[in-house]
Amino acid sequence: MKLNNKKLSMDEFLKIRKEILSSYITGSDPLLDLDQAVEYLKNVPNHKNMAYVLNKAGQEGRTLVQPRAGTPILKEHIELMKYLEQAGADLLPTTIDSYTRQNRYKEAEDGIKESERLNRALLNGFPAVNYGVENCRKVYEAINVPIQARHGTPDARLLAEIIHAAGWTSNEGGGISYNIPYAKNISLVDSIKYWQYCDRLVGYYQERGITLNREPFGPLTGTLVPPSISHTIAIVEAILAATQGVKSITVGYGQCGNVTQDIAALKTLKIKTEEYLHRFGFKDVDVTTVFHQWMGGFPNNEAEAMGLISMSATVAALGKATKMITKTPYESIGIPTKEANERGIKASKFVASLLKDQQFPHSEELFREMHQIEIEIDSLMDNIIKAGKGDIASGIIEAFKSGIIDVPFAPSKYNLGKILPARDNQGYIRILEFGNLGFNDEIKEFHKSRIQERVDYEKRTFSFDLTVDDIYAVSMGSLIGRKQNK
Amino acid sequence: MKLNNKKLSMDEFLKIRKEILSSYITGSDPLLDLDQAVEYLKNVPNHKNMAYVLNKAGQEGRTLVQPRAGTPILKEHIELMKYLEQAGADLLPTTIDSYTRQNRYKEAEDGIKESERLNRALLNGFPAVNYGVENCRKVYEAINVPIQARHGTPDARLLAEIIHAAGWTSNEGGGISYNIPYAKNISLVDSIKYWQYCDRLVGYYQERGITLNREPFGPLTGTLVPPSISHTIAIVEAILAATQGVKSITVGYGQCGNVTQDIAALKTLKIKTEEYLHRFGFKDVDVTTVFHQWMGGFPNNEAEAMGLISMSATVAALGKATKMITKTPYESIGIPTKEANERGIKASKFVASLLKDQQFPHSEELFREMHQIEIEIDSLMDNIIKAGKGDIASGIIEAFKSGIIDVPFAPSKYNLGKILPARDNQGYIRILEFGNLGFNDEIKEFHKSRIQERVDYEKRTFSFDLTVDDIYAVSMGSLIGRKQNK
Amino acid sequence: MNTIVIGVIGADVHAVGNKIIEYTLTSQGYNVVNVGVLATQEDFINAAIESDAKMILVSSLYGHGEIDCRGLREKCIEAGLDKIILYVGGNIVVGKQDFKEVEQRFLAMGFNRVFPPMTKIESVLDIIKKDLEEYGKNTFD
Amino acid sequence: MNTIVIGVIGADVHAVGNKIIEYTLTSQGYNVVNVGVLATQEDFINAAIESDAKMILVSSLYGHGEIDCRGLREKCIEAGLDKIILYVGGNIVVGKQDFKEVEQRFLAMGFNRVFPPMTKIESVLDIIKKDLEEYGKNTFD
Ligand code: B12
Ligand code: B12
Repeated sequence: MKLNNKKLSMDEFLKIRKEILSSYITGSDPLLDLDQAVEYLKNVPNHKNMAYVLNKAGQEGRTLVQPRAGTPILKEHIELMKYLEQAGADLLPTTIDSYTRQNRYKEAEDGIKESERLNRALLNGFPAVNYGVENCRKVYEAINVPIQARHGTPDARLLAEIIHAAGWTSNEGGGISYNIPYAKNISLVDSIKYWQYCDRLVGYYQERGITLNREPFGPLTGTLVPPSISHTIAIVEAILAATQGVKSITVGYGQCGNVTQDIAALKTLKIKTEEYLHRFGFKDVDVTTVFHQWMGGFPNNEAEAMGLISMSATVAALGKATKMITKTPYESIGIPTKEANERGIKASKFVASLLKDQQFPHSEELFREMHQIEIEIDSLMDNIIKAGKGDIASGIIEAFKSGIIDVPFAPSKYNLGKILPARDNQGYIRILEFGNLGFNDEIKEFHKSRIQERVDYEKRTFSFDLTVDDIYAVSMGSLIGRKQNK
Repeated sequence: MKLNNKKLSMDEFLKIRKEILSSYITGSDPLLDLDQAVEYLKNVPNHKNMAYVLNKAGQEGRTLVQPRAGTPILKEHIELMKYLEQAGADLLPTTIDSYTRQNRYKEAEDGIKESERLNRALLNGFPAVNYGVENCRKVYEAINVPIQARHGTPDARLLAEIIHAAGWTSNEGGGISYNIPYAKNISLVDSIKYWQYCDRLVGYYQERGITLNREPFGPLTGTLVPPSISHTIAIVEAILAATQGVKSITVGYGQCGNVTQDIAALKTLKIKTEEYLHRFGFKDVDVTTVFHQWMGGFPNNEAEAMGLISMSATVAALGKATKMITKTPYESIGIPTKEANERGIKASKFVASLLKDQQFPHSEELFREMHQIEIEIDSLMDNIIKAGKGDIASGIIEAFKSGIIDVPFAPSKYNLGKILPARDNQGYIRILEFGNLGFNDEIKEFHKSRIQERVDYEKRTFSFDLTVDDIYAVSMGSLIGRKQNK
Repeated sequence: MNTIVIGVIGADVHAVGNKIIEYTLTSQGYNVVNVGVLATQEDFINAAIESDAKMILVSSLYGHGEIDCRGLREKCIEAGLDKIILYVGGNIVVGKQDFKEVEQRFLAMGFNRVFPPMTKIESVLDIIKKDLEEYGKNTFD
Repeated sequence: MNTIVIGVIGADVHAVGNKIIEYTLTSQGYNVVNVGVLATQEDFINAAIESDAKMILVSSLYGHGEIDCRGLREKCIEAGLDKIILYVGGNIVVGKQDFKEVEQRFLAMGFNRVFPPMTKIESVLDIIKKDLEEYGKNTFD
């Protein structure tokens, strides 16, 4: 079946649904009956509904705080969630383990058992599919803020069914953003279809008066991704979602480290997403933003990590992100303890609260960078739309195939993997090698000249070395991987 | 003897010196012989000379990191200094205990003994006068970066003699900034005279080719001090110091919390200090700046404190302060352990290093605030100069007496204590009650209207309540003490 | 109207909390006599005698509290203030110490109540009221 | 030219370190065979057999390393790779655990060297060189 950007009919939806629910034992739970699920979701109060809470924060110009967390043993996961709520999390996550993300429910089951036996976590998250609706509801019921599934699952259809029916009012991901950085062999056509289904499920509930939130995963590989590339993917996923009836979308972005570029990115993310949604005919979608604290390699020292976290929070707050995803002082080591997670939350929330009445002032430099990001997005979007002959779904497939859009360091073979990013002399992320990226010559010239400035300054050559040095730089305390730093 | 701003003659200087050295036993140390001291200081290498290191950082646009620390037992103090250097401090302090600050050397002596007996610190700093030159040299020799005395001593003449002769290349303080916030009954005429002496001592060394650094204490009471007031005092102290022959001056400022106001303050601090030094005929003074991380009440939670510290560091770095004084996660509790101090250093240094190639962009809002601070300084300086009939020393005395210049919350009876600060609706520090402050009507109108905006927004009244709420606010996680927060 | 003497003991100049305590207790209707910062034990005692105070509220922020407060209770008794209620609060010792221990040390010195860092004056108004109501039930010697 | 097989084991997609390891070892003159992310034990073993490799350098970042690595040594032996040197590194277990213990667990599984988080590939080049020089001195069974 060819892929295109059309709303799944009710028949198609229900037909796929049947298959999905029978793909694993927890899919046969009667609680997955749609009428029952609607009934349950109708009782979710506003303060536990992600769409409502984010929309309100967006209107008030506040920046909410959400950690990442998930652990395999149910009882402990519930404790963890309560603890993080207590610590000040405005929104809760549940990070799903990596076997579930690859639909390897059998291995996840083993992981649960082993973890219980050894009484230590052998899975890196909460295997929600294995636990099923009833147990997921226990998590939802134990807490007083909205909860969201956060994962990296190309085929999250069963997961989406289970978590929404359990009262989890948001699902992170998308056919592109949960494939390209998270898979190697899964075709983009497939993953986009899978996510059309996830979005359609949200649309189904929307038709019954229940607004659930969807959040494309902004940071992608978290490694030197230029804002225009991740923004373009977020915009495409927002359009795909809106097409299936989603009305509350949170577009995301991972901190790049140059403060002005980050704030320009946050502002253009909202502006351009709304602009393209309007262009595609979606005028009643609530768009909010999420800022991911530094997504690349972290420093090892815990105080330094706290410095980085709080500096990220400063940028998120001044840039008026609707929410930020917090990191922890253990980031470079491993999954954090709940206490370490708490420290990331508390520091971030303190900064956000302190800066709530302030904004990053408008400046020429900011406008220049916003303009730059905007023309890059337009260039990419034009090429994508052209490639799909007007259909954004087939357009993005073609664009990935030919490298019109290309994500640095992505593991997927459906990503061309030809572009190389590097920082310029002020630490802005620019592009060194374009591959077939859908940038016009003027934009390419701009990028080249900015990197040239740095190369001249450091008296070194244009090469992959720049990229490697920049990848290591932050974990070693610099933003730019200067030659003399070695 | 009447006070005026004139360089002490060599005779006067040596006459006072004799008295000073005989005021306490450690003053009679032969190492205090000026020729010997000059010889010793000549051997201080550049990398251990505060003036050199700051000047270099200033030229490179880097922001150095300096903690506060001092403990009464010599051996432990040396360990502490080495530890903090190891932790990454670019510059070292030695915080002097409060008895020494009040010249109560007998009580300091008891404090040393008691501390040694109980093996825990009963003094809040290092009693350098009691220890004398030889021991202070041990501290200097144990480390590889510049070291500075930091205190709060109205009469620091003996202290200055001892620390400089021991190779400590900088002394914090000033006749105003180490009196008004640090004393109750000591006359300003006296303390300015005492500090003319301290400056003259530095001038003496300067004449022999040794550049030492002097640093007026910028934050004053650390509590809602409007930038123009602390800047004006810093400028006056810079002029007083330059008059005695000081050539390396670091003017300081305590973070107020509104990012734009802080950056505007940092920029105008350097600009206006240089401008007035030039006007007064001092064209060869190196002016650098120091940013004090939040000087008011801190949050109790350590992660929140780390958030505040790192947010402060972000502002210092983007504002291109030459150095920043770091706080620690124990700030609200008590003198930090060395490990807690290390955490403040590491987080701050990480942020400074990450942002070293970036600046806060120029913007209208920034320029507007810079302009505001500048006209306020000019208004205050005009009035001070007028009050002194051209002599800045007698001018500042008159200005304090009449309240032309007035420091909020200062304990000194030589400060009128009539002004009340409060935040406006964006968190800028403004003035609610002017007393006799030397502001023209236009400036007063501006302040009132900005606070009015907040008062209207919060539907409350113009009163001391605003100030009280703002004092508590940061320690409770807000910048502005909003009415509804209670 | 009950009188309370407040002040900051020793070589301590932390004036902000002191001004807020004065403001807060005054608005609660107490007669507040503020000996200010850099106050000696004698300053507190003389003010208490002159104003017939029932309570002395000592602040110490800068860390030397332990040295500065020793003997205050004894001097009060000598001066005939045998019923006076003594409070101490602020950051009364150097550094972060186990508060239980610190409390014991100050109770042993004769203070009636000892408060940990960050105890806002607003949060102890009830206790002050209650203790003043019970003033006189105990004499200290 | 010595051949080293590298890859990221299990359901793990962390690709960045893997690309850097490939780049670094290649510029050191090794013949690098990269089985990429999401690699199974069989992927590593087949690549090692085909390329006649002397070393397998397993990365695991996402935390499931302990489950994913079990049995690798045994399978190598079964496949006739009885001399192959096995390294593992990255963030090989879930969370912050005592590294000494973690190392023991992986040594017991038959790895020759186990590296803690944040060990940059650049910092182990000497060890790799030395171990390759001594290749063949040990057989594992
Ligand atoms: C970027 C990143 C991502 C990106 C990866 C993009 C991509 N496809 O590559 C994204 C966002 C997709 C991601 C996803 C996930 N991640 Co991740 N991720 C990171 C992060 C921040 C940086 C990794 C990185 O690229 N570093 C830079 C490279 C150059 O360094 P490196 O990978 O460490 O490799 C070097 C060394 O380790 C060493 N090395 C590596 N292997 C070996 C082997 C040997 C023998 C030797 C000697 C040396 C060696 O050499 C390499 C080059 O110098 C780390 C935390 C950190 N380090 O700060 C977390 C981290 C690895 N991720 C983690 C987790 C849990 C996940 C997720 C499960 C959850 C989530 N956050 O969504 C998913 C897992 C998906 C999956 N199935 O694998 C955890 C692992 C926890 C644990 N082990 O306890 C970490 C540690 C973060 C944390 N503290 O929670 N992640
Ligand atoms: C502002 C400040 C200063 C200003 C003070 C200006 C002035 N003249 O007032 C300046 C910069 C001058 C200063 C100087 C010094 N300070 Co100071 N300062 C602070 C700071 C940051 C805030 C204090 C404050 O104003 N808080 C706001 C007010 C409203 O709160 P408060 O003072 O705590 O008072 C409230 C409560 O404590 C309580 N309370 C107070 N007393 C009592 C008594 C009773 C009975 C009760 C029930 C309640 C109560 O009610 C008050 C109102 O709600 C604190 C740390 C902190 N708290 O974050 C350090 C702090 C108090 N300072 C400290 C030190 C060491 C010094 C110096 C020695 C060194 C230095 N930094 O230069 C000098 C000492 C000078 C001297 N001789 O006293 C230490 C004390 C350490 C310790 N005890 O172990 C602290 C804790 C910082 C630290 N962690 O090192 N400081």
